[in-house]
Amino acid sequence: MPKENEKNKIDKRILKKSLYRDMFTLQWSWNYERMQALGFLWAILPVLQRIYKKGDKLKEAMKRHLHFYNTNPVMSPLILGASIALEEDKNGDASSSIKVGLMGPLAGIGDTLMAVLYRPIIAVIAASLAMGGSSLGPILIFLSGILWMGLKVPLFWLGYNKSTALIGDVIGDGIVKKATEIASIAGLIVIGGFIPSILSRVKTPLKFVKTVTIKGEAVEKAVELQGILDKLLPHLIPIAIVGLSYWLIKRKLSPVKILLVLLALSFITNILGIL
Amino acid sequence: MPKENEKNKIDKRILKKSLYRDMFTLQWSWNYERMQALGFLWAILPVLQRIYKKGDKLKEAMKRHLHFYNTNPVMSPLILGASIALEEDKNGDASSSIKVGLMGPLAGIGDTLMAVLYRPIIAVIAASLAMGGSSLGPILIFLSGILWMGLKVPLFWLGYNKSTALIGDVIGDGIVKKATEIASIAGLIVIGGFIPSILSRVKTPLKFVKTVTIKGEAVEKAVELQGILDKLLPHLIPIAIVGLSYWLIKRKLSPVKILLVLLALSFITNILGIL
Amino acid sequence: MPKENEKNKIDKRILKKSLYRDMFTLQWSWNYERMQALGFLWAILPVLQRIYKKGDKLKEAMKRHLHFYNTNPVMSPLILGASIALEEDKNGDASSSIKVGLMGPLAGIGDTLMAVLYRPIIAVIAASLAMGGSSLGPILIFLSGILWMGLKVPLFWLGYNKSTALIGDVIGDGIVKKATEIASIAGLIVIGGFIPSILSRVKTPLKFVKTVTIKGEAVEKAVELQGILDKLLPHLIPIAIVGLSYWLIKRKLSPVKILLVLLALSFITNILGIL
Amino acid sequence: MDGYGILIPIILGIWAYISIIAQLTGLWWAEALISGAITGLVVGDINLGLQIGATLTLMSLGMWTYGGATMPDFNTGSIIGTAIGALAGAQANSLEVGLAVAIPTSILMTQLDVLARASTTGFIHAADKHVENGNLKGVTKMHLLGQIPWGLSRGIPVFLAVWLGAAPVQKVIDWMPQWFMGGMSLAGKILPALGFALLLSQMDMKKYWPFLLIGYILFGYLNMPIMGIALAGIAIAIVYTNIKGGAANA
Amino acid sequence: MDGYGILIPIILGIWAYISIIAQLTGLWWAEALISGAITGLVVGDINLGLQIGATLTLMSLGMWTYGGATMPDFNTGSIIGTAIGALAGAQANSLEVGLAVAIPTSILMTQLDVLARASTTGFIHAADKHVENGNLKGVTKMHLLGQIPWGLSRGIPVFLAVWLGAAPVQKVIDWMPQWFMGGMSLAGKILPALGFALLLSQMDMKKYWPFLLIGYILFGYLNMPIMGIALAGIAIAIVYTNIKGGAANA
Amino acid sequence: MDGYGILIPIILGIWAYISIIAQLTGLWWAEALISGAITGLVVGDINLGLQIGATLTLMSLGMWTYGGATMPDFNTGSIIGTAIGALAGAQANSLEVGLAVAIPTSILMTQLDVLARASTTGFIHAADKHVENGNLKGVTKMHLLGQIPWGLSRGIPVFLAVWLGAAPVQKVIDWMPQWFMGGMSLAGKILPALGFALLLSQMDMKKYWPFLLIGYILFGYLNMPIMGIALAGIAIAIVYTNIKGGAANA
Ligand SMILES: OC[C@H]1O[C@H](O)[C@@H](O)[C@@H](O)[C@@H]1O
Ligand SMILES: OC[C@H]1O[C@H](O)[C@@H](O)[C@@H](O)[C@@H]1O
Ligand SMILES: OC[C@H]1O[C@H](O)[C@@H](O)[C@@H](O)[C@@H]1O
Repeated sequence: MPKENEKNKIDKRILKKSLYRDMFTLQWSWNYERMQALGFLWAILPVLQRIYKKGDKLKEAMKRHLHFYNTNPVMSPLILGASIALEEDKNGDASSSIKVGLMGPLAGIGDTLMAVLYRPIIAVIAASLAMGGSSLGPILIFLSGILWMGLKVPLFWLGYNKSTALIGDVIGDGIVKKATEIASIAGLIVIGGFIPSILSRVKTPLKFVKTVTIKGEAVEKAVELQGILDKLLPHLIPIAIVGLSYWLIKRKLSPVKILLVLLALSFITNILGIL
Repeated sequence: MPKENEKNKIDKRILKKSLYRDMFTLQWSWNYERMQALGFLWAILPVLQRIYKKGDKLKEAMKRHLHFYNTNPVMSPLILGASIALEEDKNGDASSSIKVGLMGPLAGIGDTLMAVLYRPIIAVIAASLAMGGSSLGPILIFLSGILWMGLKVPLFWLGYNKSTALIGDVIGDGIVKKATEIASIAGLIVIGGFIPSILSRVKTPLKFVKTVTIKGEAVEKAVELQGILDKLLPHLIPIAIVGLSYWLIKRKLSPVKILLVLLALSFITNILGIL
Repeated sequence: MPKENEKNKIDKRILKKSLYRDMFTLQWSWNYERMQALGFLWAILPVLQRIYKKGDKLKEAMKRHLHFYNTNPVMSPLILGASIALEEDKNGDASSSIKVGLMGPLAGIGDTLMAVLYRPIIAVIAASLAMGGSSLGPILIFLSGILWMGLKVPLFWLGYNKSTALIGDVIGDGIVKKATEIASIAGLIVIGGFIPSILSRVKTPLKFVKTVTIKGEAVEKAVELQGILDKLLPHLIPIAIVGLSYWLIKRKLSPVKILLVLLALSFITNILGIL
Repeated sequence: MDGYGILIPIILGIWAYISIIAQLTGLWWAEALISGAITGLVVGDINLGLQIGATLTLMSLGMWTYGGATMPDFNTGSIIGTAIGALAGAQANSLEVGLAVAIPTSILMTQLDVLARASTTGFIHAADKHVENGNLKGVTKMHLLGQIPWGLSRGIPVFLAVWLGAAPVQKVIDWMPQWFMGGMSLAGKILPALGFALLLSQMDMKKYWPFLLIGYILFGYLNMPIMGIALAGIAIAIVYTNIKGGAANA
Repeated sequence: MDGYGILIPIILGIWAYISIIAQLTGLWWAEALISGAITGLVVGDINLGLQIGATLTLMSLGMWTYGGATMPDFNTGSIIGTAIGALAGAQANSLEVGLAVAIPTSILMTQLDVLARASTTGFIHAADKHVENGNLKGVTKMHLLGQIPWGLSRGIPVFLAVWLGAAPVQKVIDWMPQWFMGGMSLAGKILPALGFALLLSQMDMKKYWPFLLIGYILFGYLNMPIMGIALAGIAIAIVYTNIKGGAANA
Repeated sequence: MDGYGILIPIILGIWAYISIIAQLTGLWWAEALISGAITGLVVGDINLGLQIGATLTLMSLGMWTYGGATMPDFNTGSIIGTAIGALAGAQANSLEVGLAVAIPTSILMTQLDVLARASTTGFIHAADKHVENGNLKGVTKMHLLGQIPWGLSRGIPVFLAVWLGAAPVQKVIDWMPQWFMGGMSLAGKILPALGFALLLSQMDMKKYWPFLLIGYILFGYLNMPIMGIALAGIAIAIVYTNIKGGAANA
């Protein structure tokens, strides 16, 4: 599908500059308030300059890209690529909405792929090599990180090219929508299994000691609360804690404050012997 | 959504009368033929009197509400509320169809929630308290019953208000349809798991003793039929019995007759040692 | 739904002839290239002769039915019946497409029903009878085969009648499409479970012996590769082999050549001790 | 002690009557544990009532009158068992005696339950006539009187058994042949099937039967507990209707 | 006994021919158990035939010529094994001898099966020509003659092996190197893969591949037996088409 | 040996600074195993670094800063632990000493991580202003300087701990009350919850929550490994969108 309006077409040098900025510095200015927002803006900045030159248009575009942004770093170039392609077409709104639509699902998918599938396999092998005294251990893990990081490059071009291909179409619709939907569903299913799996060590040690008397005999029986909870709903405590945090976020509490709440919770329940 | 025709609006006193009748007497005249039909009619009677005054209209409405009706008692006020709201609008047909649509699914859901999730947890705790000699046992179970019963009140208002909200809309469509669908699907999935779970004690003790002769040695081997059946289809016998009963219902056999069939089956298979 | 044009209606004698040909000889000329194609053509030949008499029309119809065809033999009459009904209506294209649409799914379903559900049950009983010295064993398996074979007759009429019923409708659409869809989905789910189940004996015996040295102690630890693979993806090796074969088919390699590839693979991996 | 006077049988009979009606109401008064405790209080051995009641309550886990099915009447069994067991008090094996009476009684009561459920049909037919005649009072009366067979089917046997006392009750139970008790006990396990069939017949099975199958697979093949199945049911139902709704609106 | 005359080899060769054709028909005649029994009957040691046949039948559970794949030919193995084993009759270890012959034979026969399946291609090419010429008789002939390679690929080896007798057969088997037998046996396990791939290539994988994945998950991760997977397949397929159909009609 | 000079603390402090920035980049440099090996190299006991690093790496399996959550800082722990452990070299229990320092240090570092993540907020507010003024240089500067708090929050403690040496570090750790260490350790397990909540808040939960439930059921009730859940997620997502898309186009 040939682009009607080729004048915005950005040359590859600028694209690569954008990619490398995202690739190497995305999280340097990470903060609780808007997380990777500034990193993303700095990455896309060369593109915005090329397209909007300067003045209010540029300012507006920059503001747009300073909104909250957070995803798995390896997945970020995919979003950046798509976002750039839409900016090229002066379709700033689509550019924003694809960021918002994809960042959540891809965070879930990317984090899971890395933290539960890829890294543990490497880490177990590397650690057992190292324990055997071999320096191959740290080298293996080092190289695996580079390999993982290397994924950013093809993902960037994938995002850029696929998104470009749809621009003739109704933007934001069709494939973009479908991709977001697939990513959201698969992402949520994975996170749904992931939360109880990662947090499964959060358990209560509480026991009830009950004295049962049948025909004069007094027998002491210890009932573990965790066992009862597990029957009610497996992994109830982790779910409750995530639920609480989610609810606090929806009530517009800042992450730092929620963090303090969780810290307080940890200390109190630990002292009381509840968790 | 304001009601166009407010003249039918029934005052709260009558609504409450209806609720309390359902709440406390729904099943007093329970019978195999139409189960809770008469109980429902008596509950909604004050409303019908208020709307149709007397004469043929009232008679017709009463007949409509004497049709077969059966659901979990705690869920009934939900249906009653919705039904009343539709009668208020003189939409007798919708009032009937919501009864028929919801009573089945809500029976399944209500029975399961109570009999498998809520009551067993209470009952086990209460029984173990009682076995330890504490009178808290029966008191706990008593209070839990009241709590469960108390659900009827909010459920009634939920049914009444939600249903009212849709009356401006196409009745019987939209949300009502969706709610029935969700309830039907969730209800059937639960019942599907529930049937084999509750009836899993119905097993055959039959064994085949086979004399295997290999190279002159005669070895006796007992093969349990239940093991073979389980491989074929788990819980085959319970499913077959429920299937038989269902088929007899569809053949318009009355519940009492089916009950006699099942009794006969129990005695015969027990004497023959089949079950 | 009465047929508008009854003149093509084929008398039962010819239909039966077709059925018996399919029933008893379908696979006599089985070959790697087009599998049961010639068998199917010979089965439907009497019908084609009756409809197209002779000349180019007949020739064309015959060619159409010499295309690749392969399904589970017991399921074949179902397809044949449907195919005949569509030919009766001179709708040769629909006749072809129903063959192509149903043969795959029904192969999967029929093979599974027989090879994993029906036959094993019979075979285990028969074998244990035979091991006990009873000639009932082979007789049981013999009769079970006839019973299975007997399914072909009702399946033929099912296919013929159901298909006829839809002819008034848009052919190839509606129910036919739905049936193909159901068969495809159920078939693929079954095959998806079936592949790893049947091929689960293909495993690697490779072990890594690792010398772990902690605080001077040298401990030998054997790690089984199969265990690692299972954690990565259960049944990875069988899936890879099926995947390879599938890919070769898509690359238009003939089955005989793929077979040679698999043979070579077997010998090499066996000699190297990999599988 | 060999028997009670007339007062205790009457009190327990009335409690049996009341408790089944309250159960119909939706309260949990016909619970073996509650009735056991109350009977124990009345006959002066509350601990015995707690033990028998708790045992029977545990036997009833998961049981319910699904779709109007009959289940063993552990409530009546608990009352009679506790009362008869207490008579054996002196010999200190009151619990064994009590349970030996309570369990068969619970099973035998299924017969009277069936009778009560069937006999109430009269009231609804009468109500039909009153509706035809526009006689609202009559309708009301038929409904409120409907409870009588229910109440009597429990009250009378309790009264009689407690009044007659240990020996005759035991005699009745001993007199039952083995095959009869076995059959009754099996019937107790099988009867919920009818209830489930009735429930299913109230649903649009033609449209939704695959979901029944899904529930069965989750339990039968994956051994998922009911709580998990319920959650799965909710998730699947919502996804299903969302797709249908979304598609229809698209 | 050291060998059979000419009659028994011929009879068994014919049975081998017939049974494979009947198997193609869809009857289950090429079953190790059936052929074992018949061979046993012919050579006068039916019990031996039953034992060998039963053993091989149990080895074949779940095996099938999926999509036209080759599997070990337990039928031929059973005939030859029983016949050779019976020759050892006097020494009373006929079962061991029989199985020692039957199993490698079953595996070796895969080669002839492949040959037969490949050689029949000639018939379909000839049929193409006859169709072009409108020669219906020719078409019929090509189809009916198609069975000959199938039949001969079983009949001849059976005839030869039984006719030559124990010593030469054993020699052939002994002569096979270990790596060859191992490779053949592995091939027997791997070959169904081709059949599955052929089956898959007949389906609309582009549209429906996620369902293949679902089936795999049910078996690979949830260990569901095939029966459960089949039921799940039905439920899912119906729900899927209902939604699509319903939505399309909405 | 009782302490290091000034050089080694500086080198390790710089490595701590660099490694966390590389980690932010997406490289895996802040890995306990890598930092342990490097520290070992620097202080002359590489095997100790490998042992401590490997132990900590195994403790971190599955941990990640999901959604920006804080996790125990095993990297810093590994550096300090190895350096302090090596000081005990002579007494040959360097591994025990090293781990006894490394683990509490990893947990305590969560506090500094939170501090660093919070303090960087200043940079983004400054960037807002620069954007308003069209000052692109300023934006760039704010972004690139953003790393400083990150780096210092690791570099300084490492420098200090290694410079001060074994005794003071041990004193600090011993001085922490039991309830404090316990609470910190529990916090380390609980904090990922915040990350997950943040992730969820980025998704369209109103529309898709049933899928979260499905994932939960697969893990909580069916014990499916994450790999299986991921495959199921893909299959379900594709089927879902196919139906919706198909239906919408129909
Ligand atoms: O199953 C629905 C419903 O059926 C009958 O009406 C009674 O047995 C109720 O207790 C039950 O809840
Ligand atoms: O798999 C479908 C089908 O393929 C081939 O035609 C043969 O192997 C049949 O036995 C089989 O049923
Ligand atoms: O969870 C998504 C994302 O959140 C934060 O930005 C960081 O913790 C990343 O490491 C992580 O991948």
